[in-house]
Amino acid sequence: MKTTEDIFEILKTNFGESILELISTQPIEKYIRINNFEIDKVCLFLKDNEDLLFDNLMNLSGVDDANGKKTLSANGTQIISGGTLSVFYHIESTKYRHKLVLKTSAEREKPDIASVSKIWRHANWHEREAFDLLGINFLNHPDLRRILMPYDWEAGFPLRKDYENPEFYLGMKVPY
Amino acid sequence: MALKTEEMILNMGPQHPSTHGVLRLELELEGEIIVGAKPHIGYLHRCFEKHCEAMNYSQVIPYTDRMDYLASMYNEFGYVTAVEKLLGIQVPERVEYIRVIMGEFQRIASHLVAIGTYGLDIGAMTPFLYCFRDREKILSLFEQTCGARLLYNYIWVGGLSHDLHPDFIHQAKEFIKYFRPKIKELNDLLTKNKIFIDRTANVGILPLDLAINYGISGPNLRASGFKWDIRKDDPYSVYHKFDFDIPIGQGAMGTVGDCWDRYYMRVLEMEESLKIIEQAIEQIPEGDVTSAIPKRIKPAVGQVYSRVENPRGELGYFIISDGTVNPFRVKVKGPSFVHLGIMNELLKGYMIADVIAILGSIDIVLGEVDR
Amino acid sequence: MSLLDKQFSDDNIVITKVDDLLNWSRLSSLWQVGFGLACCAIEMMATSASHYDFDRFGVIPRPSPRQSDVIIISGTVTLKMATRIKRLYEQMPDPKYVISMGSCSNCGGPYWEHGYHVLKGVDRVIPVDVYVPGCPPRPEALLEGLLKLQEKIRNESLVKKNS
Amino acid sequence: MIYDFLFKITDSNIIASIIQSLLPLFIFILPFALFAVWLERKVSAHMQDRLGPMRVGYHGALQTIADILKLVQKEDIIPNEADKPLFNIAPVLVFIGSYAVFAAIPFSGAFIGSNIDLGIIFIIAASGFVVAGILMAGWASNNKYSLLGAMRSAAQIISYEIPTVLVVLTIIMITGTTNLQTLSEMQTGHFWNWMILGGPKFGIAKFIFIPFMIINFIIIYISTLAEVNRTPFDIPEAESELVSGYHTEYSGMKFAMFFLAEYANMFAVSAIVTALFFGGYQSPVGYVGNLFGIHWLIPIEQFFWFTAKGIFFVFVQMWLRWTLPRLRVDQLMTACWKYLIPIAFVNLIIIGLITVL
Repeated sequence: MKTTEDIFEILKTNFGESILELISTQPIEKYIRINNFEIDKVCLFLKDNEDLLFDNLMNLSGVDDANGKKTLSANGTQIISGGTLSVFYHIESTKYRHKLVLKTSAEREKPDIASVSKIWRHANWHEREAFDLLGINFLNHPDLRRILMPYDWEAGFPLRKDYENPEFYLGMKVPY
Repeated sequence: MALKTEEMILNMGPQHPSTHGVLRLELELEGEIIVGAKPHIGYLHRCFEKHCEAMNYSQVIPYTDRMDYLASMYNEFGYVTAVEKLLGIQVPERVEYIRVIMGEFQRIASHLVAIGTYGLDIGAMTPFLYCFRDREKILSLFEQTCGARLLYNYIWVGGLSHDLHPDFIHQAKEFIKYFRPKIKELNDLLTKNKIFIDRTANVGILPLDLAINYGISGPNLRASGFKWDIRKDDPYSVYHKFDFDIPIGQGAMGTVGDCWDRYYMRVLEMEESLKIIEQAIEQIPEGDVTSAIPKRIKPAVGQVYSRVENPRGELGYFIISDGTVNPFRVKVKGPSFVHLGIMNELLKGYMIADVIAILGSIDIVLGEVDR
Repeated sequence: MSLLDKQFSDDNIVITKVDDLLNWSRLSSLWQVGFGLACCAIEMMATSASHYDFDRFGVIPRPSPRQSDVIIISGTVTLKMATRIKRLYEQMPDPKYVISMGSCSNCGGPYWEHGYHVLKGVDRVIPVDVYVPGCPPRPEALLEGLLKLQEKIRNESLVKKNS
Repeated sequence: MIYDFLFKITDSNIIASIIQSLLPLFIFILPFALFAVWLERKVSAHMQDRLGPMRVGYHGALQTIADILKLVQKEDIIPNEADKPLFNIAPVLVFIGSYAVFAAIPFSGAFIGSNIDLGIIFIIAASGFVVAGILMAGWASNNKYSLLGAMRSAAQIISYEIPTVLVVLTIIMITGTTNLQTLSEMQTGHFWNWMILGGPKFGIAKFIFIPFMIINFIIIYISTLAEVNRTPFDIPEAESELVSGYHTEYSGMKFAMFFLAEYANMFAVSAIVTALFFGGYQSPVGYVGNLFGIHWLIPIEQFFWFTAKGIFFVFVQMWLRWTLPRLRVDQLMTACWKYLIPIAFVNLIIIGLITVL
């Protein structure tokens, strides 16, 4: 059973620069921020290290941080430019019973994040979902397609805060 | 010269009698043998997460109901647990007890549907109707308590919408007395049936290491032989006060982790749920169930991941609050979504008839897969 | 208007009797497509199970749309599913009927505002005969919907009036 | 008897035989199929704590009539991609196949559609028609589920013909006849003369036969169950796997033909089992007609006993259907080739030896 601080120290000694910071100011959950291109290596280490054994990915969720510059377009809709899209990883060890939260962020304009789908297999679908709804591009993902929305959906990524719904899809009226 | 043969692509669903809703499976067949399977989901994507961002915390509860519509009570339970953690409030003990009782009744109801439809998939019609008959009794209990049969909006943040009605305890006891022999009847009719065993034993074997790597949880993980139940291993609510067993797969009819084991886990879990309900209605304290409901839910900036043991497995809510009355982001980790991801691995090498058996034994609810 | 049409346009006793017989046969054997979408599908299953017993009215689920007369749209219709539902409806042989079960398929239900992937009402793709309100409708409500559909069929006629 | 009567009226043997061969269709098969569908729904409902059809007629007695009337009204869809001639012929062929069987079934001493000497062999041959029809339906529909269903069905029916024929052979060896009427006449008297209890000849051999006959009966009942695609062998139309198998694409009247053929078939195989093992149309306890000397009553009584026995076996089929799950296709083949056929063979040899001795 290790605390987040212990694990942060272990990661810091092993990966150095890739481990950005430990956020412990927020209530309830502390998390470690990690470089978006190194996240797969860090995760592999966390899973295979004898003392850590994080074998269970509880949840992987993409988030639109909406921290960019907000402007209004001509027809009154909000446009966000700049800022980041993030992914949270909640992992735990079924042997040692410790839990850890990781966060990694990428530029909104070029959201590339290394995929962990080879480490925990069901991350495959979670990442597809994050791609589908938020447009986060997972590098080295084996099968990055839309999963919930139709394959021919062209109106963008619905969970982004500045998403606008189209009027029609295949001739069917979408708004109420 | 060898004869060149071609694989046949068979589309199962979205409208198919046994895909349990609107799942579409693309099967590659060689004769009747499956060489590949691709699930296509999203036919019931109802934009739950978008709705959460537009509603306030208590308005989200009805939407959680509609996610896993066979275990609505438990979805609410999981959601309010997460929000209460975020708010840092304590709820009265009576409320926790009632939540546990309702949750366990819901678990029985959900397992009854799982077992019944599984029988239907294998070809036995009658157990399905018997299961629905018994489920109807649980639903009438729910209905008397909160007025709805399927989607309740009963468990609120900090409390409940209504207290138990005066006759509830008596009726619950009656139900337990009625239901115990019915489990035995079900075992005689289906579980121990030779044809049923032939169809399900040694089919769809899920090894433990693969199961953990794929994030399988709940009865499916336990059937693979791993004693892991969030009610015991990461306790929430008042589950630590009850004495119950966690059944794990023994491979009694074939190999550990086959369809029969997964099916039988659910039968055994119904017994355990009955035990929990019995203890809970003995111990339930008096009190007010609405006193701790906050007037306005406005958590501080922060985030929480909270999980409960849903009838199907680990149901997790990840909520980020930005300090306003609406959640900034709610992500649901639904067990069915995760479980469906393993289909390709599990189906290879089996026959078409086994697809039904395997899919049924995984027990998915499409509402939760697609959300 | 041809002679034949003219002769049939008034309430001929033979025509009405034949009408009654044919309508009776159609309304008392409405086979449904065994097809569920979402939450309402569970209530639909409960309706055909022991307690409520759809079979009393002659309704049995058929797995193939080719052999069924009524399709019960039981649940939220998403944009991805809408094209399939339309196709399913087209596969059914005439005369065919549609019961829209639940708020979601009537008008989008609770998803009407923010449901970017929800079709707000199945009547945007296929014609609906009977709307059953509720979220989800109780089995009794679905039975009532079926009775309403039977009433509608009872008043149908071989001969088109006012045409 | 009836043929003579018809011949007397019409004075033409062609018309007489046509009318005679059409009689079972109208006085028996169609009413029976209607009745059986209703019975099935009622039986299933009462097994499942339900009521079943209640609204049309007394306890839904007119339900099937409404169903058929409705099916007649339905649009007849022929899929664009289907092979049209085959698609149209298939249901007719299936219907003919199951109807032709009735020609040789002895309903009573006075009435048998066609009293051919090779009766039982004819029945087995005619039921082979059904396979061709099903294969045609599956192929012509141009639907993958139909094709899979048809393939399964063909494999299943052909495999299960073998144990059926082996059992029939043992009966032929004992009785020395293939004429069903002769066979039924042999089992006259009381129920201890039935083949299941060792046949009419009294002696030591009769008692040795009994266990083998019971095994034979079980084999033929199981394999006929498979031949008419009933649970636990309803794999070709397995609802939860193949939608509805070979008739997935059929609608309206063509579907009704499959539907009626299925129920007609159910009675046909029950009739075979009855004729071979349970005394055919013979009463188990003697006739009221004999008691009071009213001889014209006897054929009617015989008809009653035959249908009663047949419907009893149909009921058992329904009972099984609503109780048992369904087998998988390879398990089905295993059951046939590894168990039923060897057992039937051994039975055949032993009974052969006993009859020779």
